[in-house]
Amino acid sequence: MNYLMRRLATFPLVLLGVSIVVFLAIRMVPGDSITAMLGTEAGLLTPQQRDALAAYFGIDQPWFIQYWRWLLGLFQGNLGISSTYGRPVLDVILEHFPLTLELALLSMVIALLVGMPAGIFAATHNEKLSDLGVRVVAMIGQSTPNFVLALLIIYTLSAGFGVLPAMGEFSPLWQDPLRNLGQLLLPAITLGFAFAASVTRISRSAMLDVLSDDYVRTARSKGVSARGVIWRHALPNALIPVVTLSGIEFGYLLGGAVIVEQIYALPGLGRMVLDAILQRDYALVQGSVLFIAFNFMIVNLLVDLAYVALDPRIRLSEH
Amino acid sequence: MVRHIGKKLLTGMTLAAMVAIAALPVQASAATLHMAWSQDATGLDPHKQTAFSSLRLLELIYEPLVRLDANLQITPAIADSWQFSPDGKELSFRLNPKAKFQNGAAVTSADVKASFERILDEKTGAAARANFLSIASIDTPDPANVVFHLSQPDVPILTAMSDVNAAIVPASEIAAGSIGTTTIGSGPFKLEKWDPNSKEVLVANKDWAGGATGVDGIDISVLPDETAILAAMRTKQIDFALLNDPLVATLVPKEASLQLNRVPVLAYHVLQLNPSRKPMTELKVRQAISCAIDRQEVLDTASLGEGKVTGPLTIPALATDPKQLFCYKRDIERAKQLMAQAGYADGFSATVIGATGEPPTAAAEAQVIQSQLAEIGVKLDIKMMELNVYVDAWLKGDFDMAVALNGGRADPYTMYNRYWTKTGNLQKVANYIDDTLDSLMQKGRTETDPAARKAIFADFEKHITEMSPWIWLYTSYSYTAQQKNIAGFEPVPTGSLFSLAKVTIQ
Amino acid sequence: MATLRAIFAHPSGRIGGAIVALYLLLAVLGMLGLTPHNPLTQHRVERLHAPDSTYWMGTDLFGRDVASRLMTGIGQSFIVAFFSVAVATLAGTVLGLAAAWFGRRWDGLVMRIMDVVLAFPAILLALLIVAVAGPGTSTSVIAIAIVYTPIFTRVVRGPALSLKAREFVDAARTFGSSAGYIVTRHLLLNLVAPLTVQVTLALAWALLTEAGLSFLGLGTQPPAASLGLMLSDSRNLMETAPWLMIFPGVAIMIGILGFNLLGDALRDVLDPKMRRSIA
Amino acid sequence: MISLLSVSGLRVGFGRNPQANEVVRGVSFDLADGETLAIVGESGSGKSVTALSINRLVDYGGGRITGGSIKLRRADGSTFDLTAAAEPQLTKIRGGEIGMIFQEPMTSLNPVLTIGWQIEESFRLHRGLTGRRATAAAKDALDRVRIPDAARRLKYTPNQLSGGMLQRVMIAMAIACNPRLLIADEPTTALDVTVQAQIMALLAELKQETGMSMIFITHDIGLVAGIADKVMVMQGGEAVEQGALNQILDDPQHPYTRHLLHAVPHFAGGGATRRDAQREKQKAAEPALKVDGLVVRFPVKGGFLSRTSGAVHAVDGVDFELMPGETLAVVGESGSGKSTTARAILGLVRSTRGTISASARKAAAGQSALPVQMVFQNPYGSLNPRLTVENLLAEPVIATGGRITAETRAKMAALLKRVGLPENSLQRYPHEFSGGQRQRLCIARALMLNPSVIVLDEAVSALDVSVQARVLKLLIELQREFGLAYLFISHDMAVVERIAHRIAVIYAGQIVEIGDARSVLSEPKHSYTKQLIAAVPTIDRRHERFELDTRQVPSLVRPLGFEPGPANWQQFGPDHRARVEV
Repeated sequence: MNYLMRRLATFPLVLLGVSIVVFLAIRMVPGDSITAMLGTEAGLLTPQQRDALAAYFGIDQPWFIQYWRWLLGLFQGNLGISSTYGRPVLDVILEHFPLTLELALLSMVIALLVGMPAGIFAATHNEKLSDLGVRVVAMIGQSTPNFVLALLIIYTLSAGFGVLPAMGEFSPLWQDPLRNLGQLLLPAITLGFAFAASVTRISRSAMLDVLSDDYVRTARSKGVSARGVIWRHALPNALIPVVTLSGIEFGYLLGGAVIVEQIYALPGLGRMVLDAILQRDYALVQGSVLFIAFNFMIVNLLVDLAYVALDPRIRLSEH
Repeated sequence: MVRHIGKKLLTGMTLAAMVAIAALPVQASAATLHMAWSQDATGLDPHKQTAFSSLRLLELIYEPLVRLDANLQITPAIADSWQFSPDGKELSFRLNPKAKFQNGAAVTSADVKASFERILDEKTGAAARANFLSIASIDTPDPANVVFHLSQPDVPILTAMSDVNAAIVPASEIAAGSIGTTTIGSGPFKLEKWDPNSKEVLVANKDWAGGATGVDGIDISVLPDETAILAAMRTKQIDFALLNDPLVATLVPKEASLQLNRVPVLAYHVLQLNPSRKPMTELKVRQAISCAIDRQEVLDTASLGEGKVTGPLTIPALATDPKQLFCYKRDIERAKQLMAQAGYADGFSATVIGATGEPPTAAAEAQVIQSQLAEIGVKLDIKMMELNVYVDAWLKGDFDMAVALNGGRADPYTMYNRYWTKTGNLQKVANYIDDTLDSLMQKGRTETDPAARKAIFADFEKHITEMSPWIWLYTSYSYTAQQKNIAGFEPVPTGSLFSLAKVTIQ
Repeated sequence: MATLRAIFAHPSGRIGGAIVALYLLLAVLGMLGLTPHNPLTQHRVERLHAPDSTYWMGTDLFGRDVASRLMTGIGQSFIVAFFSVAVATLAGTVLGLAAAWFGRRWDGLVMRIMDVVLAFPAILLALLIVAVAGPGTSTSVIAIAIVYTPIFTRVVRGPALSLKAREFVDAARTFGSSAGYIVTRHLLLNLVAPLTVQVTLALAWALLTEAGLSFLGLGTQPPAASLGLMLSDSRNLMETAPWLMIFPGVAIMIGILGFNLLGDALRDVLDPKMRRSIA
Repeated sequence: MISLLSVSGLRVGFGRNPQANEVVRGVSFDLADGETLAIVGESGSGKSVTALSINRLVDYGGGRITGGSIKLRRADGSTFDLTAAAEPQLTKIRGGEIGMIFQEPMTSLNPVLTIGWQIEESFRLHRGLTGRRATAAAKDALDRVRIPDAARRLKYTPNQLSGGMLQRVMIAMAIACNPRLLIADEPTTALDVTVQAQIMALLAELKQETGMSMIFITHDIGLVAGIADKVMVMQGGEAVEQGALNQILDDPQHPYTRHLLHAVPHFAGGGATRRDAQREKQKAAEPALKVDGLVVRFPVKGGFLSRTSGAVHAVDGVDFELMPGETLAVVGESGSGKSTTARAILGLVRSTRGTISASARKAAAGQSALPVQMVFQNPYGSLNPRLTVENLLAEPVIATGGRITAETRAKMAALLKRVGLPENSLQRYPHEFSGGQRQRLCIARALMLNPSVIVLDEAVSALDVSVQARVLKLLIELQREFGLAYLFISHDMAVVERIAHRIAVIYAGQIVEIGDARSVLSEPKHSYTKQLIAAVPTIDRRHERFELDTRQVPSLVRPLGFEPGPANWQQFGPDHRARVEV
C-alpha cells in the first residue's frame, strides 16, 4: 500500500517531464498548424492573415505561456481542443482508445495462448529436435518486420483467396462483436506473431531456469508427476519473466501500433497520434502522448502488483 | 502426439472460421457508394482548406458560383449566367433561383456578398484571398443578382471563382461563426458524419438544384495504405477509390472486375532551382541542368510512364508543344558546354529536398535526377522530409533545389502570378523574376481576347523555360479506380470528384 | 579466447556466428565496392528486371542491381544498428552505473528521466527526433539510441546494484579503494558478460527498428540502400516485382536470426546462472 | 526376507558419457527396518548423489545409473529394483515409500505456494485425500513436527517462516504419508546450531514414533553420533569404510575416517583451546583494537509517509579490547549482530555511536597501511571473478596510493608462497582455484597492507571440514609469524575452540559473556552460552536426547528512542565475566 502510494507519487513528476519534452519537441519541429492546413498555399497569407490564424490555433504566444495555459487547463481536466477534430482532446482520445486497448489485449491473448504452451513444450523437450523447431519458428517470428507480415497477409488473402476482413469503417465491439473481431483478428495476429515469439522464448528459458530449482526437486521427491511438476510447481514460478515481458509489450501496444494500424486502416491511437503530429494538432499530440505515458506507467504498476500476487517473497517496499 | 496434432488442427480450423466470418462481404444498401482514399480531409472550412482531399470532399458539399467542366470550360453552378462589362471592370451574376442551402434557405446575393467579404477579410485567413484582391466592391441589386466591381480588368477572376475555395456559404453561418464546424452548403451531398482520418458519411441532398443524385449516399473510408485499398477493391468492399501512387494504380487494370480512370491533371512535377543560391544564380548553370535532364526518363522511371512531359502551361488549350521549348530534348554535350562556360566545368554539389510520399514519386524523381545530373558533374544530396517540414523549408526558400508537385489552375495567371510577378506572394520561393516575365503576366491578366491571351502565354512559356529558374518535368494522371458496375463517373483535370453526383450503381 | 571457443562449440553460436560473419563479409565487400554491379548505377532499359544470370536478384524501379544494393544495404543497416547500440550501451552503462553507485537521489533522478523516455511512445520519439534533426543515418542512429538507452540503463543498474552488495566490493571498500576503481574494476568488468548478451539482442532489435523507421520514411536517405528502405520501397511493387520484397525481407530475417542465435549462445556461455551445475 | 533397502555395486555417472564421468563408483550397503544409516563425506564424495539415486531424482540432475542395483522391499513384501523402475512407478514410491528432506529449507519449498497446499499435495497424491480432509491431515502433519499454531501456519507462504520452521515443514511433508524410508540430505547444515539441535531431536523422536528407517547424509561426523546406528564414510565416490556407529567412531580402520575424526575440529568442551595466550605477557601493551560502546541501528520505516517508526538495534553497546597476537572469537547465531559488529569496525556500515580505535603497526617501508583488514565468509563472493590474482593482490596497494613495483610483486609472490599457493598463481583467475585456495588468496590479500588486525567473518564456515582444519592451521601460523590480532567471527563452536584465545558470546546485539576461551567453553555462565554449548554435537554424546524448544529469536526492533539499561556484569574469574540475567 505504502509502495503503491510512493509509486503513484512519482507519476506526476514523470508525466510533467513527458509533457515538457513533447511540448518542446513538437514545437521544435519545423512547420506549424497553419502550414499543415494550407500547405504551400500558406505562403499566400498576408501577415495579418497569418496572425489571425495563429490566434485561431492558439499558437500566437511564446511557448512557455502556451505551456502554462495548457497546464492550467490540465488541472481542470481540460486537455484542450483538437484542431483537426474540433472537439475536446480527451473525447477524441477516448474514442480511439477502445480499439487500441482491444487490439493490444487480443494480441496479448494470442501471444500468451500460443507462446506459453510452445515455450513450456520446448523447455520440457530441451535440446531435442522439437525444441529446436519451436525455437527456430520463434526466432523467425521475432525477426519478421510486422509491416512485411501485414502486407503478406493482406496480399495472400485478397489476391489468393479473395477474402479480406472488412476494411474501412470500423465497428466497435459493443455494436457488432463479430464484425469487430473479424476486423481485429488479422491485425492482432500480425502483432501477436512477434509477441508470441518473445513469449515462447522467455517462457522456455524461465521454465528451464525454474525446473532446476530446489523446490522442483522437492516436488519430485514427493512423487509429483512430470505434468504436476510443470503445471503446479514450475509454472507459477516461471510466470514472472513472462508477466514482465507481456507487461512491457502490452504497454508499448497501448501506445498504438502505428504501422499495423496504418496498413489495416484501423482508427487506433497510434495512427491518431501520427496524424496529429503530421497535422500539427498540438493539443492532440500533447494530450495523447501524456495519455499513452500514463497508461504505460499504469501497466508497469500493474505488472509490479502482479509480481506481488505471483510471488509472496517480493516485498515492494524496496524496489 | 496424436492429441497434439488434433489440438493444432482444431486451432487452425477455428482460426480459418474466424477469418471467414470476418471476410463476409459487407451487404450494404445498393444505393450507397463505398469509396476509399488514403489521405483524409484536414478540415471543413471551404475557404481555408487547400489539401487535395479536403477540396474533393468539400466540392461535394459546397458550390461555388461557377464550375469547370472536363474541358476546363466554365459552366453554371450557383450562378445561372454571368457577364463581364465591356471594360472588364464589372462582373455580374444571376443566381439559380432553385439554389438552396442544406438548411432549406435559398441562396441569395447577400450570401454571395458575405462569402466574398469573408474571403477578403484578412482575419479569416482564406486561402484564395490573393485571387480576389481586384474586387473593389460588391453590389446586391436584388436577391437573385450580384455585381462585382473590380479595380482593374481581371479576366482570371472568373476561373478563380470556380474553385471551392470561393464557395458560397450562408451569411447566417458566417455571422454565427460556425463555418468549419457545421457544414451547410448547397451541393449535392450533405455531410452526416466525419471521423477525421477514419471516415466520412455523405447523404444525398434531395433539394439540390442540380437535380437528383445517382446514389443515396457515399461512405468514404480512409485506408492509408494504397495496397490495402486495392486489396479491399478486389474483395468488393470498396466501389470507388482515389489513388495517388502510379505503382498501385497500374495494378488496377489487371483485375477483371475493376476499371481505372485516369485523366491528365493540371498539377505539374517540377524541379525547382533556387536562383538566389550559387551557382544556380548563373543562367548557364540553370540551363545546363535543364539540358542534362531527360524528362521522359524521369517520368518513365518514377511514374512508370504514367503521364506526359510538360512545359509550364498544363492547361491543354494553352499549352505549347514541349518539343519547341528550351532543351526539352536531352543534350548532355550542350549541358557540359554551358557548365564550362559558367565556370563550373568540374560541376558542383547541391542538396535537393523532397517531401516523403507527397507526391509518392518524389523520392524516385529525386533519384533519377540525381543520377542524370551526375553526368555533368553535379553531385546531388537527397533530403526527404516530412511534408510539413518540407513546406516550412520551401516557404522560406531554404533549399538549393526541390522536387515538387505544384497545383495547377485552369487559368495561367491564377496559376503563376504568385511566383512569376514582381509582387507575387511566393516570389521569395521562386527567387527569380525579370521584366519580361512580369509584363507578360500583367498583359495576360487584362487581355480578354482568347487568341491574344494564348500568344502572350506562349511567349511567357518560351521565356521562362529558357531562363530555367525551374525545370518543369511532367504532368501525371489523377487516378480513380472503380468496380465496373459503377457508371457515370467523369474524371476532370482539376481532379474534382463532382461527377460523383451523377454516378449510379448498376 | 575460451569464450570464443565455447561459442563455436555451441550449436546456435556456430550458426549465428556464421551468419553474422557472412553478413559482415558482405557488408565489407559492399563498402569496398566489390559488388557484382555498381549499386547506384541505374540501368535504364532494365528496370524491374526479374532475377537472372546477370542480375542475380533482379533490378529495382531504377534498373539498379538488387544484389549489389543488398550488399551495401546490409552494410548501411549494420552501421545504423552498430552505432545506435553502441551509443545506447555507452549512455546506458554510464547512467546505470551512476544510478546504482550514487543511489538515493541520483538513482531516483536518473531512473525518473529514463521513465520519461520509456513512457514516451518509441515510434513517436523517433518521429520527433527525426523531424527536429532532419532525416539521415546519424539521426536514425540517435533516435534508435535514445529509445534504447533506458533499456540499457535498466540492464546495467539492476546487476550493478547487486554487484555493489557483493563481498568483493565490500572487500575493496575495506582497502579504501576509490569509487572510480570499484566502479570500473568491480562493477563494469563484471557487467561485460550480461552487456554483451544484451548488445547482441539489441542489435537484432535495432535492425528491425531501422526497417520500421524506413517504412515511415524516416531512415536512410535515397539513393543509399538499407534493408529497411529496400523493403519499404518494395511495398507498392510487391505484386509487380516480388523479388524486391523477398530478397531484402529474407536478408533482414536471416540477419536478425543470426544476432538472436549468437545472443542466445552468448547467454548460455557467459551467463553463470544458466551454467550452474545441477549435481 | 531381505532388509528394507539393499544397494549393491551402485555406479552413477553424469553427462553425455556417464561411464567416463562416474561420481559414484560401486557403493553397496543394506538398511534394515527402523535403522539409521549415516553417510559421511566431504563435497564431491558422492554422498548426495548416492542418496538421490535411491529415489532416482538423480535422473533429473543429468545423472545416469550405470551399474548396480537398488532393491527396495515394498510394503507388500515384494522386492523391487529401483534402477529399472519406470517413471510412473517411481512417482508412487517417491513420497509414498521414500521421503526426502534437503539441505536448504529456504529454497526447497515452493515460494509461491502456501505450506498447507504443499503438504496437502502429498496427501492428495498418495492418500487420495481432498478438500477438508486433506487440510485436516496437513494440520496433523504440522502438529506432528511440533509446529505451534499449525492451523494458522498452513496459510503461510515459505517466506513467512524461519529456516528452522521451514525444515520442520519439509520434514512434515516428507513423512506425511508415512514412508518407510526417510532420506535426509544434510538437513541441518544451513541452520544455526541451536536450531540444528532441535531438528536432530525432532528427527530422532519421529523415528521412534514411526519406526521408519533413515539415511542421514552429512559432512559432520560429530553430528552422526547423536542419531546413527550405522555409518558409511565416503570419499571420491567410494565407500571407504562402513560399520556400526561405535565401531566407526571408536575404532576407525581407514585413514580417511581417522582423518575425519581426529584432524578436523570437533568440539571438545574447552579441552582443545590454544595454550599460547598473549594477554598475560603484555599487560601494559596498547590494544591492537579497542571497541567502546559500539551501537549500530537501522531505521525502520513504515506507516503513512514512510516515517521512521523504530530502529533495529543490530548492535547495542558492544565493547572489547583486542591485544596484539590475540584471537578474540565472537560467537553467536544468525541475527545476533556479530557480523554487523565486524562490518562496523571496517566502516562498511555506519555506526550509530561508539568509538573504534586501532593502533597501526609500524608500516613497512614505503607503504602506508590500514591497520584493520578483513576476510569474508564466502570465498566465491569476495574475489572479483574477472580479475587475475595479480590484480586482486594489487588492489589494496593501489587503493592506498601505492604503485606496483618489483618490490610489491616480490611481496605478492612471497605471500602466495606463504599461504601455500602455487608460484604460477599470479596470472590465474579465481575460478581456477578451489574454495580453500581462494580463502588463502583472501588471506594473502588482507596481508598485503601489513595490518595489525584481521577481522575474519565466518572465514572458514563455507569450507569443507578437512580444508577448514588446514586453513585454521595456516591462520595460527600467520598469527605467530606476524603478530596479528584476529577478530574471529563464527557460529561454529568447534572451530572457535581451535583458534580463540578469548571468546565473546553475542546475543541480540549485546555481549552476554566474554572471557578466556577455555573458561567460557568449559564453564559457561550465561544461560544463552549454556544453551549454545549444549547444542553443539560432539562425538562423545551418542544417542543423546535433545529437548525440544520452540522459543523464537527475540525481535531486535525497538521503538524510537529506546535505550537498553546499563549492563551489570558479574566476574567469574581473572578473565571471565557474564551479564547478570534478570
